[in-house]
Amino acid sequence: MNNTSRMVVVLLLVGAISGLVLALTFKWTEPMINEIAQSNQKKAILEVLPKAKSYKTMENNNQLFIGYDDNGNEVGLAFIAEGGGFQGDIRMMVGMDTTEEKLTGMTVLSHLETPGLGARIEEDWFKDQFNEKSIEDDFIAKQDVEAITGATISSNAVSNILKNSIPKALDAYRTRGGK
Amino acid sequence: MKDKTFSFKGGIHPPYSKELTESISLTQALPPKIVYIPLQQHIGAPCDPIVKSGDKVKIGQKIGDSQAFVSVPIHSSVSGTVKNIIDFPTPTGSKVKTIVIESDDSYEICDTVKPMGDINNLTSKEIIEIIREAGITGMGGATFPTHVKLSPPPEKKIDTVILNGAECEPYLTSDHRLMVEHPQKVVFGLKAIMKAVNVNKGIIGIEDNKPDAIKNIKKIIANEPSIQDAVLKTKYPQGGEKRLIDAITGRKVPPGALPMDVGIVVNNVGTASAIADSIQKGMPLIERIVTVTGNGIVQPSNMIVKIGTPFKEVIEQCGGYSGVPGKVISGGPMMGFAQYTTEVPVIKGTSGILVINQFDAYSEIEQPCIKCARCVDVCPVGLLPIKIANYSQKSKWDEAEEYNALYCIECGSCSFICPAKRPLVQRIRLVKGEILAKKRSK
Amino acid sequence: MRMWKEFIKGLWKENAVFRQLMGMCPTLAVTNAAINGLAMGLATLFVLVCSSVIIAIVKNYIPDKVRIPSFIVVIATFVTIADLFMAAFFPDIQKVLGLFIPLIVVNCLILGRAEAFASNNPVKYALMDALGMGVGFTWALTLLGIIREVLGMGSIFGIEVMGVNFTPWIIFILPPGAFITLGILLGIFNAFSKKKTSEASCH
Amino acid sequence: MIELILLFVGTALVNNFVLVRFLGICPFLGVSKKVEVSAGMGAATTFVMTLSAIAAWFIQNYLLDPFGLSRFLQYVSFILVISSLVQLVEIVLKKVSPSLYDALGIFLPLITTNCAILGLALYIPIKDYNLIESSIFGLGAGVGFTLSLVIMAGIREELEFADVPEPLEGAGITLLIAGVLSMVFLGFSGLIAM
Amino acid sequence: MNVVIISVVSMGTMGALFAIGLAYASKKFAVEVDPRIEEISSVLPGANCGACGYPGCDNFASAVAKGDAPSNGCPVGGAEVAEKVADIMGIDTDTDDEIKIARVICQGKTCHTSVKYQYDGIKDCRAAAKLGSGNKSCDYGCLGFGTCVDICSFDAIEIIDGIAKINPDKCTACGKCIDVCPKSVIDLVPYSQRVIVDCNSKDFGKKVKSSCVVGCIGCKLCERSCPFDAIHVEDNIATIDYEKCTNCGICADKCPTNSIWEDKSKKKKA
Amino acid sequence: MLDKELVVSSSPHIRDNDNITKIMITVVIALLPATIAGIYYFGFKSLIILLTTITSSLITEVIFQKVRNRTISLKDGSGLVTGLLLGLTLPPTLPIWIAIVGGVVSIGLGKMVFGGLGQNIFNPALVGRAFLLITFPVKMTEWINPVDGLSGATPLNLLKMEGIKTNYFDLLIGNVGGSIGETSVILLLLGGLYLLYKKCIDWRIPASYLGTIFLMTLLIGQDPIFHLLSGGLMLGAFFMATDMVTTPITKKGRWVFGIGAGIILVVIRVYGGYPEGVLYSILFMNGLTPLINRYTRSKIFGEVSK
Ligand SMILES: Cc1cc2nc3c(=O)[nH]c(=O)nc-3n(C[C@H](O)[C@H](O)[C@H](O)COP(=O)(O)O)c2cc1C
Ligand SMILES: Cc1cc2nc3c(=O)[nH]c(=O)nc-3n(C[C@H](O)[C@H](O)[C@H](O)COP(=O)(O)O)c2cc1C
Ligand SMILES: Cc1cc2nc3c(=O)[nH]c(=O)nc-3n(C[C@H](O)[C@H](O)[C@H](O)COP(=O)(O)O)c2cc1C
Ligand SMILES: Cc1cc2nc3c(=O)[nH]c(=O)nc-3n(C[C@H](O)[C@H](O)[C@H](O)CO)c2cc1C
Ligand code: SF4
Ligand code: SF4
Ligand code: SF4
Ligand code: SF4
Ligand code: FES
Repeated sequence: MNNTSRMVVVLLLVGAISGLVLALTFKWTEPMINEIAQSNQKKAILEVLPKAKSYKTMENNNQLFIGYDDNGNEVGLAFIAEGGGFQGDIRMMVGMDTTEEKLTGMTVLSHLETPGLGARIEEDWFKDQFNEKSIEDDFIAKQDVEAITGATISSNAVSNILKNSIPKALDAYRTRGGK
Repeated sequence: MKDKTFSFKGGIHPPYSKELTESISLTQALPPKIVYIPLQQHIGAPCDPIVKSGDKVKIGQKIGDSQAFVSVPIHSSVSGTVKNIIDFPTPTGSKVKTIVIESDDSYEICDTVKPMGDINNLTSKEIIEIIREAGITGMGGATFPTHVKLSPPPEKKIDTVILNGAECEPYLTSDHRLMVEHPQKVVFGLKAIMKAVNVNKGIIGIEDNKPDAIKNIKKIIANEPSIQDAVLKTKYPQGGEKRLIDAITGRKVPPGALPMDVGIVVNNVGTASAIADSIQKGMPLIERIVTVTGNGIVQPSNMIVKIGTPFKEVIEQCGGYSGVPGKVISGGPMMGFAQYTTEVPVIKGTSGILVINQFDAYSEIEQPCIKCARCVDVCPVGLLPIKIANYSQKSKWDEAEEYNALYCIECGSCSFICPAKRPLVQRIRLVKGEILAKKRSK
Repeated sequence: MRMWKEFIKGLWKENAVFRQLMGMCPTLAVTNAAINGLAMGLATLFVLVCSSVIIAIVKNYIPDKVRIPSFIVVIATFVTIADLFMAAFFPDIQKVLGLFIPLIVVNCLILGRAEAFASNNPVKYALMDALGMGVGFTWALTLLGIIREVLGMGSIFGIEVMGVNFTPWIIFILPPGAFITLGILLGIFNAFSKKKTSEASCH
Repeated sequence: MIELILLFVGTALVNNFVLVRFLGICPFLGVSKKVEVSAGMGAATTFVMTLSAIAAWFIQNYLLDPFGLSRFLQYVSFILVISSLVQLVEIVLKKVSPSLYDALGIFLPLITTNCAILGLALYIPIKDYNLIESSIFGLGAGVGFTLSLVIMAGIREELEFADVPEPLEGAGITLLIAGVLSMVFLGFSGLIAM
Repeated sequence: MNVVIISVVSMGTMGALFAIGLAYASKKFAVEVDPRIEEISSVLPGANCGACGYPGCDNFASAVAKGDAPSNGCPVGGAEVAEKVADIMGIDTDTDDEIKIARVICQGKTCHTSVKYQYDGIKDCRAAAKLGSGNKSCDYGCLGFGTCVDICSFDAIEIIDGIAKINPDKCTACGKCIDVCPKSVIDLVPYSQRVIVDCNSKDFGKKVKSSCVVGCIGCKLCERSCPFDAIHVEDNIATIDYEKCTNCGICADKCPTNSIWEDKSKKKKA
Repeated sequence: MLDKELVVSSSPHIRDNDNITKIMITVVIALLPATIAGIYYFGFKSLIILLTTITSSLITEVIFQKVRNRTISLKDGSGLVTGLLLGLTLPPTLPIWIAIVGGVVSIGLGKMVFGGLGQNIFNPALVGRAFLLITFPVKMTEWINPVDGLSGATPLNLLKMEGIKTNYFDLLIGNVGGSIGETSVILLLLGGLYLLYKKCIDWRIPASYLGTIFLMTLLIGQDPIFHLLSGGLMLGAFFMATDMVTTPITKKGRWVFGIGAGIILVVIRVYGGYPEGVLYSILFMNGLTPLINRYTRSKIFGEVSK
C-alpha cells in the first residue's frame, strides 16, 4: 500500500470507528439524559405553578407550558424568560395565573452573575417577592421590589426581563389558543 | 539692547560653584623642576619621540612627532635634559610613553620660536601648517587635532566658525578668565581660523553667567563686522558642540555626523588663543590655563601651567589641600577624570584640577529606579538613559545599541539628575565600549 | 520497578500543573469548588488513560502525516464518551464543568503525553504514565479547588468550615482569584523543590 | 452594523478569551516572553480562529444539525476539521510564502492544541450565530487573545530588569500579573451584556 | 440504527477527505527540508547559550547542515556531541583533543594584594578596568567584581576572597568569561593539568613584589629546576608548556613566591 | 596624603540633591489637606483606617524584604505613600480588618512580588483597592454622608442608579459621600498643583486625562463638569495616574496614557456596569505602559524621520 492510500485508509478507519463508538454510546445514554432534562423542567414548572400537578408543552414550542391540576383544569401558564444580566444571560422559569393576571412564581434556571452578589437572585427571599405581583407591575428595584444590596444591576435585570417577556408570553399563549 | 539668549532642549542646572575662581586673575605657575610630557595628549596617533635620554632641549622645541595625519607634535615646555622615556599615567587614566625632562632653570627658548608675520599675508594652507606645527589640539576637552578640524574635505562647504566660550562645566573658569583678560587673543585666533577655513562669519558663544567676558568680547568685536557674539542660557551641557550649534544657528547635526556636515566648525576659545600665540609669537602649545578649585583646595586659582607639570606641584602652589582630599579630578565635575595619583602631569586637555573633600567624595547608594524619567527629560541627545543603562546592566549590547547608546555624549546629565542616584552614564559608557569592541572585532 | 517509576513521576516530579504547566485552562476555570476540580481531574484521568492505551496500541499503524489528526480523533472520542456519561449519571457536575469537558480534547496534557510518551512506549508503560499524570493532575486541581472554595465560599466540598460569621472572599471564586491562587501556589511549590534540589546538589 | 461592532468589542475586551474565559492559557503563559513573538502568535491564532469559526458554522449547520449528530459528533468533527485545516494551512504557507511562514507558521502546530480554538468553535452553536457573526466572533476572540498576549509580553519584557522573587520567576509572576489584568478586565463587565 | 450509520459514514468520509487533502497538499506544496537539521538539533544540548555564535541551538544545527558551521562548533557539548553531529553529517572529527576548562590565572586574593585607590563605581570589572586599569595594586590580576560570574551560563564561577574561581566540574569551556574579562586573566587549561603558573603579571620582579605576595617575579628558579624543560620565563612570567609538563610538581616546590599552584588533592587520588 | 586613599569613580562627580525620599514626602505633604478634610468629614474612624493601611503596608514591605534578605527600605517613603493613598480610596465605614488586607495586598501583590520599589507594573494602591472591591463588594460600596455619618451614596452612584445629579458646589468642597480622600476636589487640586510646582509630576498626564474626559463627556451629551468633579477622578488624575513607576517614561507616552485612561473612564462610567472608572482606567493603562514606552520613543537629537 502506498503512503497516500494508507493515510486515507487510516484516517477513514479512525473516523468511522469513532463515529460508530460514539453513536452507540449516544444511543445508550440518550434516554437517561433526556429523562434528566425532563425532570428538571418539570421541577421548575411545578415550582412556579404551585397549584399545578402536571403540565403540557404548548405545541412545537419548548418555551411555553400549561399547568393542570389533578382534575385536569388549567391552572396557569409557565414560560421561559431570558435576557441580559450583569455578566451574561439570565434564564428564568416564570409562572403566572392567566385569569387573575398575576405571577405565581419564578425560578432561575441559569445565570452568570457574581457569586455572593448578583447570584443572590437565586435566593428565595428575592424570588418570592414576585409572587402575587400583578403582571402589569413595573417591578422597579428599590421601589416595587427590594433590590439585592450591591447588586442593583442584577436586580434590575430580573425586573426588566420579566417586564419584557410577560407580554410576549401572553401573546404567544393567546395566539395559540389560550384564554 | 537686550540680548537674545540661545538654548537647547534638555540639560540640567547643576550648582556651578564658579564663584570660587571666576574673579581671580590668571597667575603664572612656578616653573616645574621635572616635567612629564606624554607622547599622546590628543585623539589620534601617538607621537614618536625625536629626542633621547640625555639630550638637551629648549622651551618650545619639538620633542615628538608623528607621520599620521590625525596627530600633532609635542614640544618641551622647559629647557633642560631629557632624563628618560617611560610609561607613565596620564590624567585620562591610561599609561602612555612619556618624556621626562629635568629643567635646568635657564628658560632658554628654542630658535624655531619666532613670530610668523602678519596674518594677512598668510595663506589658509600656511595657517593650518602653523597650527599643526604648534601642536595645537582642541582645548575644549576632546583634544582633537585642530589642523585636522580645519581641513575639511572639499565637498563640505563651511560657512560659519563658532567659538565655544560656553564653559558650561561647573567650577571651571579658565575660558572665562581668558575671555576677560585676553579677549583680543581670542578674537585674533578666531580670525585666523576663519581665514584658515575661508569663511567670513564668526560667532562667539558665551553663557550668560559670564557678563564680564561678554562685555570684554563685545568691546573687541565692536568693529569686526564679520564677528558676532551669541549669549547663551546658562545650562549644562550648553558647551557640547552639537547643542551649541543648535542653540546658536538652529541647525541640528545628525547623529553620527560632524559639525562640518552642517557647514560649521566649532573651536574652543582656548584653542583660538593658542592659535593666536602660535601665529603672533610662534610659540607652540606648551602651557595652558588650568582652574585649580574645589572645597579641598586652600586657595582656588586660575593658573597658567606648563604642560607636563605634575598635579601635585600645581596643587601645592595653590596652598595645598584643605582638609583630607577625597577626589582629585582632572577637568570639571561633570565630565572630568578622577585621578588615583597626583603624580600625573597637566596635559593639553587639562582645563581644571578639582579637589573634592573626603566627605563629598563617595557617591550615594544606588536605589531602584522609580522611572521618574528625569534622566529622559534632561538628556540633550534625546536618549532613554534608563533603558540603555538597564540593558547595559543585563549585558544586552544589541538592545542597547538599538536604543542609540552610541550617540550618548557622556555628558552625565542623566546620572546627575537621577533621584535614585543610579550610575546611568557609567553603565552607558560600559555598553558603548562593548558595542564598539564588538564592531571592531567584526 | 519501571512501572512504578512511570507512575510516580507524574505525581510530583513531572506534575502536569505545577511542573509542566500543562492543561492550564481547566486548572484555572473549573477549580472554583473542590468538587469541580475533582470531577474535572477524574474526567481528564479517564480520557488520558484510555487514549494513551489506545494510542500505544495503534501507534505503529498510523502514518506520520496523519498522526496528529488521528490522535485527536481518538482523544475526542473518549471525551465525548465521558461527557455523555457524566450527563447521564452526574448531570449537575456536567452542567458546572460545561464547556471545559469538551476542552479536554485540546488539553495539552493529553496530546502531549500521547505525542511524547504513548507513541514511543509499550502499552503497559503508557498506561502507568497516563495514570500517574492523571492522578497528579487530579490532586492538583482538587487542591486548587479546596483552597479557592474555602476562601471564596467558606466551605470544602460544600461543607461549611469557616463558621457563619465568615465573610467570603469572593475574588477567589472569580477569574482573578484563579490566577492569583495558582500563581502563589506555583511560587510555593517552586520554593519547596528549589530547596530540595539545592540541598541535594551540595553533596 | 452596530451589533457587529459591539459583538467584536465584547468578545475582544469584555469577555476576553484569556483573562475572563480562561481559554488558551497555555500559549498565554508560554509564548508571552517577547513582544514580537507574541504578536506573531497572536496573528496566527487570530487567523486560525476566524477560519475555525467559519468551519464550525458550516459543520454545525450542514452536517450536525440536519442529521441530528450534534450531541455526540460535535467535538470529534470540530477538532478533526480544525486540526486538519491548521495542518493544511501550514503546508500551504510554507510553500507559498516562506517569509510569512517564518513569521507565523512556526506557531501553527502550537495552535491546534489550544483551548481557545476549540472553545471558540463550540461557542458558535451555543450562541446561535449566523455566518457573519461567527466570523466576527472568531476575529474578536483572536484580537482579544492577541491583545492579552502582547500586553503580557510587554510587561514581561519590562520585568527582565526587576528583582522578581526567584520562585515566582516565569510562570508564577505571569499568573499573578494575569490575575491583576483579569481584575482590570472585570472592570469592563456589564459593559456589553453577552 | 439510522443515526449510527450516518455517523459512521460521515466521520469516515470526513477522515478520508482530510487525509486526501493533506496528502495532496503535502505533495503539491512539498518543501525540501534537510532532515539532518532536526537530527542535529536533537543531539545538541539545547542550552541555547549562544556560545557557538548562533542564536540558539536550532540555528546552529541548520548552519551545520548547510556547512556554514563546523560539526564541533558547540563548545558546551564538547567532543561527545561533536562526534554525534559528525556522524549525522557523515564526517570524521579528530576528537583526541583533551578536554579543557577555563581557569583564572591569578591568586591575588584580597590578603595577597592591596589597592591602588578607593574604587567607587559600578560593580563591573570592565568599568573598573577603565579607571587606571583597575583598583588592584597589580595591573594584571583579577579585579574580582565578578563580570565573568554574571556572564557564565553554567554558574561555574564564584568570587572568593576577592578573586574569581572557576569550578572545573561545571565549566564547559564555552569561553564567554574569557571574552568578557578585561584583564585577560582567564585561560583555557587542560582539565588534567595539575600544575599551573597562577600569575598573570608581566611586570618586573620588583614591581610584582611590591604589589602582590604570590606573584611570579621571573626569578627562573622553576625554569632551572624543571627536569623536562617544560617551564620557561618569558615577558617576566613563567609559562608551562602543557605538552611537555608531566605534572611532577617540582617547579611548584621551588617557586619562592608560591605563584605556581599544584592541585595536591588530585595527586593523592591518582 | 596617600594616593591609595583617593576615591576614583567615573564622571559625573556631583549629583543633584533631590532624592526618592524627598519626592515621596512631597507627595504626602500634597495629600495632607485632602486627608485632613477626609478625617473632618468622615470622623475619627477614617483616621484609624488610614493609620491601619499605612502600618499594614509598611509591615508587609518589611516582612517581604526580611524574608528575601534585601535591605529594608522603609526610609524611601514609597510604602507610606501607597498606604496613605490606599486608605484614601477606601470607604470610611470599612471594617478595620479589611483595611489590613488591603495594605497587605497592595504591597504584597502590587509591589513586592515584582521586586519592590520601582519595579512594579501596576499601581500598588489601586491593586489593593481593586482586590478589595472584588473580594468584598458589599462592604466596599457602603457609603456615608459627610459630617452626619448617615448612610448615603456617592454622586456617581446617584447618577447611575437613580439619575440624580449632585450640585457643583458640594462636589467642589467635598460635601458628598465617597471614599475618605476623594471627595474634596478643591483640596486635591491644591495638592496636585503643589506637586506640579515641585516638579514631582508631569503635567501631561493629568491634562490629557482630564481633557479627554471633558471632551468625551461633552461629545456624548453628558455633563462634563459633573464628571470632572465627581468620584475619585481628581485623586486619580493627580496622585495615581502620575505615579512615575507605573506610567510611561516618554512624553509622548504620557499623552497616550492620559488619553487612553480618559476614554476608558468615560466608557466604564457611562456604559459599563460600574459607576466609577478611575481605578480600572489607570490600572488598564498601567498594563499597557511597557508597550507604550516601546512604541513612543521619540527621535533622538538631529535624527531625521525616515
Ligand atoms: C467583582 C464585582 C462583581 C459584581 N457583580 C455584580 C453582579 O453580579 N450584579 C450586580 O448587580 N452588581 C455587581 N457588582 C456591583 C456593580 O458594579 C455596581 O456597583 C452595583 O450594581 C451598584 O449597585 P448598588 O447601588 O446596589 O450598590 C459587582 C461588583 C464587583 C466589584
Ligand atoms: C574619531 C574622531 C574623528 C573626528 N573627525 C573629525 C573630522 O574629520 N573633522 C572635524 O572637523 N572634526 C572631527 N572630529 C572632531 C569632532 O567634531 C569634535 O570636535 C570632537 O570630537 C570633540 O567634540 P566634543 O568635545 O563635543 O566631544 C573628530 C572627532 C573624533 C573623536
Ligand atoms: C557634555 C559636553 C560639554 C562640553 N562643554 C564644553 C564647554 O563648556 N566648553 C568648550 O569649549 N567645550 C565643551 N565641550 C567640547 C565641545 O563639544 C567641542 O568639542 C569643543 O568646543 C570643540 O572645540 P575644540 O576642538 O577647540 O576643543 C563639551 C563637550 C561635551 C560633550
Ligand atoms: C507622584 C507620585 C504618585 C504616586 N502615586 C502612587 C499611587 O497612586 N499608588 C501607590 O501605591 N504609590 C504611589 N506612589 C508611591 C510609589 O511611587 C509607589 O509606591 C511605587 O509604585 C512603588 O514601586 C506615588 C509616588 C509619587 C512620587
Ligand atoms: S544618556 Fe548620555 S547624552 Fe544623555 S544625558 Fe546621559 S550621558 Fe548625557
Ligand atoms: S532619573 Fe533615575 S530614577 Fe528617574 S528614570 Fe532615570 S534612572 Fe530611573
Ligand atoms: S576574572 Fe576577570 S572578569 Fe572575572 S572577576 Fe576577575 S577580572 Fe573580573
Ligand atoms: S563562562 Fe567561563 S567558566 Fe563559565 S562555562 Fe564558559 S568558560 Fe567555563
Ligand atoms: S489547557 Fe487551554 S491552552 Fe492548554
